[in-house]
Amino acid sequence: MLPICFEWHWDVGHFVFMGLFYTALTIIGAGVVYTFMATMKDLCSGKDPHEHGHH
Amino acid sequence: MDDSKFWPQGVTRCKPGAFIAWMLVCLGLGGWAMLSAFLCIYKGLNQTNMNDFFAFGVWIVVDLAIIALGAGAFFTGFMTYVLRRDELKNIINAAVIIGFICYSGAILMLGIDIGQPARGWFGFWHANVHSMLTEVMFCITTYLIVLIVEFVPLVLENRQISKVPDLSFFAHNLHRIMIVFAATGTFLSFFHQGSLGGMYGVLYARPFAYRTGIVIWPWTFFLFILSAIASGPSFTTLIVMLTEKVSGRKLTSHKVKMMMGKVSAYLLSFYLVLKIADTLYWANVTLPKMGVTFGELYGGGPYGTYLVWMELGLFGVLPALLLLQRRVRESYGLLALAMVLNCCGAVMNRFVMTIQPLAIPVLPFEKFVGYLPSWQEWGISAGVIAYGLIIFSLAYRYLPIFPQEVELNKG
Amino acid sequence: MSLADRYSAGEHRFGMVIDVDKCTGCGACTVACMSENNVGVLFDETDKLRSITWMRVYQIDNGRPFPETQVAFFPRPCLHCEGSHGQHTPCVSVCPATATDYDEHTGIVSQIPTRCIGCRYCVGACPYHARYFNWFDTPWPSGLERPLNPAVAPRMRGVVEKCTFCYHRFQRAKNKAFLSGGKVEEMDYQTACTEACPSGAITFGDLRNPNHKVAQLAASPEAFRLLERLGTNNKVYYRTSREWVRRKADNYLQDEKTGQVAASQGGGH
Amino acid sequence: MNWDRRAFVKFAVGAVVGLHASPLIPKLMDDSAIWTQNWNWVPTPEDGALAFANTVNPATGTGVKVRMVTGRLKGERLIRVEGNPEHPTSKGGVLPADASALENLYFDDFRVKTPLIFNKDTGMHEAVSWDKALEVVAGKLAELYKAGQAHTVAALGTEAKTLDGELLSRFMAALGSPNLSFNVSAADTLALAGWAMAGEENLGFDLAGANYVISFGTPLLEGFGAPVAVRKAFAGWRKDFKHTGTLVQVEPLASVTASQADQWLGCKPGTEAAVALGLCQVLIQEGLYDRAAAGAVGFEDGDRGPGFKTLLAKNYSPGQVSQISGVPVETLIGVAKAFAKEPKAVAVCGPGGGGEPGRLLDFMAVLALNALKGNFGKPGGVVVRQPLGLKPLGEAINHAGGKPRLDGLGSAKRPVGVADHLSLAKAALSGNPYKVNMALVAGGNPAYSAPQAGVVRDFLRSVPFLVAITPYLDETAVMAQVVLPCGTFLESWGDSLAPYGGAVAEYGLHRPLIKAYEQVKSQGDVILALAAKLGGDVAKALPFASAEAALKTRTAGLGDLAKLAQKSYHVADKPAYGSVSFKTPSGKLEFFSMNLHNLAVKLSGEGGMGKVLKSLGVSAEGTAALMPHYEPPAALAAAGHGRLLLAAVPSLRTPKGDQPLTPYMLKVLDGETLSNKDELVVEMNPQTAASLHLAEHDRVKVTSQAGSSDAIVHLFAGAAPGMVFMPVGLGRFAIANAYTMGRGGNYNQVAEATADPLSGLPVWSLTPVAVTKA
Repeated sequence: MLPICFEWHWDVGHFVFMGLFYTALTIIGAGVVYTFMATMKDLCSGKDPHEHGHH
Repeated sequence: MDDSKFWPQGVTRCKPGAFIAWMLVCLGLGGWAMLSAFLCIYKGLNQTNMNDFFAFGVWIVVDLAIIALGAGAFFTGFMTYVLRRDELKNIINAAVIIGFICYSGAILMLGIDIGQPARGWFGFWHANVHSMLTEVMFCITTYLIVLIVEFVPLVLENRQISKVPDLSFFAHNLHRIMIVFAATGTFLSFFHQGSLGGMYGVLYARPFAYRTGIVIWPWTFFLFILSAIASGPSFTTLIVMLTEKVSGRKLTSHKVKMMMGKVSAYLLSFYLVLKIADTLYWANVTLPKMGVTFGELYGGGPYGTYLVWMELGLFGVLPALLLLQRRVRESYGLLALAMVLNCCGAVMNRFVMTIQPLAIPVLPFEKFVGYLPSWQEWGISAGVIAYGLIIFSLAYRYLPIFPQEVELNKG
Repeated sequence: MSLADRYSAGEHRFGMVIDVDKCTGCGACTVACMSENNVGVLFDETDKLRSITWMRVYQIDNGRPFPETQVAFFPRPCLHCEGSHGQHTPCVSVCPATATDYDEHTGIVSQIPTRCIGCRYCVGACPYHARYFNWFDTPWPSGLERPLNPAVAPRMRGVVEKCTFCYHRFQRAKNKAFLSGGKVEEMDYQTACTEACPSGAITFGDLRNPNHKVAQLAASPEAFRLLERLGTNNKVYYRTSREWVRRKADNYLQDEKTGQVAASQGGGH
Repeated sequence: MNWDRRAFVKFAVGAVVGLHASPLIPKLMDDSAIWTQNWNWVPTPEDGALAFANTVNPATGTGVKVRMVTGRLKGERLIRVEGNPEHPTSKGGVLPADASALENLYFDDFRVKTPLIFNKDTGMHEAVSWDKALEVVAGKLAELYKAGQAHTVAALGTEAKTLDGELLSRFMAALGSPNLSFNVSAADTLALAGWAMAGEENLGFDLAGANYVISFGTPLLEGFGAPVAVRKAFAGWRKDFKHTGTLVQVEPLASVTASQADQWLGCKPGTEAAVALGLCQVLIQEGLYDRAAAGAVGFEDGDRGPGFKTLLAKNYSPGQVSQISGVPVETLIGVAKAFAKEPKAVAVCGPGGGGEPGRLLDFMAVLALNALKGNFGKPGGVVVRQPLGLKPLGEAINHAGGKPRLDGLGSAKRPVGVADHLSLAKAALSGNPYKVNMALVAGGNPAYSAPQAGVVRDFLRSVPFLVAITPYLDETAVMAQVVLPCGTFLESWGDSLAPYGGAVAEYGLHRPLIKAYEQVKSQGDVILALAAKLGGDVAKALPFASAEAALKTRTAGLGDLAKLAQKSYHVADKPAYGSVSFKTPSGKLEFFSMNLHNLAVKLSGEGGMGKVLKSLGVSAEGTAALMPHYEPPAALAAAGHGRLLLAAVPSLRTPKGDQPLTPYMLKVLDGETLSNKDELVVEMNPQTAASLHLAEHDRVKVTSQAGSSDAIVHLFAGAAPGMVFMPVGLGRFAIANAYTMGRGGNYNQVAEATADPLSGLPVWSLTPVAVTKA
């Protein structure tokens, strides 16, 4: 999974596979982090949590 | 005991007593599963009837089947958020929960299915990127994270939980960027559905499973994606219909169901064209090169050619023809029937691709052997279904997953 | 195609030639293998679907009536397939945890039981049933643990194991060669089954080395491999002068002639 | 700082980030990776310095190398038995029995670890000291001796001519009992056949030198002589994919030998000798025989009556033989011509599938075929093995002459042959002329492995005082009042002689390589200790401090014992080729056996010879009676009418006779031998099965007059019609262990032994049985 594992090769397979995997993880992670930040901001701004209504 | 203050706003649910009784039934199944799981982990997989011929058994069939049927989550999400089909918002929540159940259930099962559960993470740490199974493991796990992220705001929308401002904001913010997760999920899911098919297609020393293909992807890669997205929406709709029948309440408009049916119809038809073409090519070109005939592969023991007629005819062409007709989709009953057939087709395909390649010996001097799962295997399989029932029942009771419910049940 | 060209580049390509016309099915190879590699015995060994036999001797017969009946034996170790392009072994390519690997130097398909997660995908991928899953904890009743070979670790339950061409013997031979400053000679590295066979039916060595007997025998027109048509491109050759035995070694369509069909494109993607 | 919600969130986020930055997670993962490898019930073999030692496995005749490792904690242990590439006849090959010998050594459940005495009250064996055990046994012997009942002590050994056999013989002779029996084998029959026709008891077949071999019903590749040596010869005929030797097999089953043979003559059961005689007739009628054979006694007609040539022409024309055996005439003629054409061709006789000694007249027929081929003393022919030059163990003291033998050996009832367990058991059970008061079983397991094991077991059970000297708590030992533990070949001194059929003089020696159990002794040492305890003439007859000392005396002609033991074998370089000087009364080869004739005359006087021969089971009359001829086996007459003929399936996957079935050997049995955990599988021709309304996997009971066994049916087209084939070596019920106990049935329990015409040896290769659905 990491280049420190001995079965790691710097080849196309690993670039594509791990590249896509880490990209996906990054997107998900960034999304979650963004949500956290936005929540913090909303909390600080003192908005009414229920004004958005439901979906 | 009154739990009505936890119910979604403006709806009614069955009496707590009835609900508890229902939960006990599910937990009973769960107990069977727990005992089976304990035996399989404590005593080892000798508790199953799998063996070195049937390295995969009913568990993998169930795994593959529920992952295929759970594909409703990603494809509905894709249509809702990426293709912006807003009417599907009325069913997307149910689709997400079913997807979550299917994927988490499958991972739980796999945890018991592998001989060394404590080493499960080796597949990540020491990943062999050339293995389709590695891709499946990575994608399923990552997609499960996506599903959790999609599921969390639903939980947070519970009437009581949403009173907490932090959580409410959090849920709202997650919803806002749901398209990001839906798109990522679509990508991940698309690939692992394919990789599950690829798992069999790449077995070039197993004539029954092997398929030619394009670049590194055998045709089963694409066929599995198609059959999953063809049956997934049907399955989601069926679960909603089932919930409607059990609860006696209308949950989504029939238009939503018809739309899901239409999606299934087109995808299933497309799938069948390709699947039939693939089968013909495989039987007439791929197999003879290996010295094997189609008749030999479908000639052994209980695995006769009737399986082909069932998989492609009864559970394939028939539901496709039914679903393609507007009249059928308009009828609640016929739509349900066609969708059941469609889902059976997906399950059957996964069964045929898992069990039969292993049952048919490749060495000419080996004999055909049979396999019937042990009660422990059935127990775990039943447990996953019980797990799904519990999660979905709880979700239905306490979470506002059907936006149309209040309106449809007025008066 | 010449023998050496069948395989990818690499220092050695270890392989075997088994003369089916010499094998008398006594099982000495199997027992020698078990004692060399610490393969245990389960309490019910008639269940061949769960019994672990790295070197299994298959009995076949020609199905003819008395007195034209004949039996023959196919001793079957792991065949150490390579696939049509380098290292595309059916099992190695599917293992998610890299618990089995194709050694580029020797052509040996290794198995690391302590790495194996027990998913059994490789078991399903192998058409020869050469891979075995430990369904049980192998019992070593009182006393039977004493003759265990220290060169090979006994396996735990829940992992897959298989023949390794006695790879530890290669390592030992390499160490010996290193210390003495020489090379690993043909007779320095022989598998336990090869040594044990009282009929001398098994020849083992480097298929890439034309001086090795195995390379000479494998080049014979009477030599063939099991399920050659699937394109597993393995390194265990068999030999017989009997047509019916050879026909049992592969799948044929009715009108096809035994042994005259090319390998399919299998494994070619 | 205020511990409000925001602080908590900050703390939680900080903690998560912090944890991920710390080495905790990788450390835990690493630990779990290591933990998954720590299964404390998976043993870890201790490593150490490697060493090798040579020895010879007396049960198989294989020269082996034992690999041992010296660990620091667990000490020295043997880890493998491998072939010894330097051994001249076995050349590095091994059998399953060799490769799994360490299981016999080390499996605690198999072994007798201390002397045991049976306690009547508890019904169990109890461990006692050697002193105590020897005292009890010697006390009982002394008691019988003093009461003049020494002859009522019987001893059952394994092989007469080994060191252990010699020691036992001397012991019994000095004690004063003639009742001593051994395992019988084809070597006994071949010795008799050789004595009758060539005056030579030490014959062998030069298989390695031959390039055309006809095997008459012998399991040539499944347990003939030293099986490894035979297969090394076979390998020579198939060297490097080149076909340099032809093998022809005559027998009624598509066995391994039949299948690997270049030609299989699937004959009717028990008719192999007729085929041999048919080939003789073809050689003569085609003029293809060795003219020197014409000078042999009894070839041409003479004063006594018609000669061999006439009898062949009269009774064994290809047509007649084809009628008897079912082998087509053209096949007979073709094989005979090929046999004649090949310069190095030999016909071999040998044991039957179940290890029985074979029929004397059959062996004589095969020797006659070799004689007509003229291959005596020639490369690739029948050779006389060099004498080994073993020294006797001193002057014999014989007090056994006074009383008649129970089995009647040497009397008119049984003039030739050797003593066997079954005859002893039958006579002893009848109590005529006297009963057995004590029996000593040394090294073997006759209650399981003797022919008609049921009778032998009944006998041993009926003996008031039974002593077993054995490494294993086997079927015999469990019945014994006293069990004395002796070692396997890996832990004791002993020797083995040239295997059956071998072409060269061969001697194997084994010595203690390890002390696996403190109290275990060499079998020879046990006998010597018993003799010392008894004192008197018995001690005088066995004046050795140890088995090693006795071996030193015995092998004085073979050089230094220590060196010989290191090497572990003495094998002549090559067979003794050259013209054979026949030691018959005529000094010539004899088709009409003068040795047999003189014996018959001695017993009866010229007139009554016919009657004597009839009583010995010979139905042929006139000169033919003492010539090689075909006597249909007694079982054939009893077969038919719904009864099948039972025969054994020989296999090297099960051990021979007295050895336990090891877990490894059990493991290599396939579904055609043992099935459904513990069910014996018998093979039948599909037509035969159909006529009995039996289908694949039907459960049946195979019943003979001797006993019965449950089995399941496997249909096999290669089985001769009218027969049922049963594996040997299974059905162990004594050694309590989780692997082999109660698996399958015992062939020896079902097979019925009859006395072979002339030799009187028990033969049990064909038994009429009823096969009924269970």
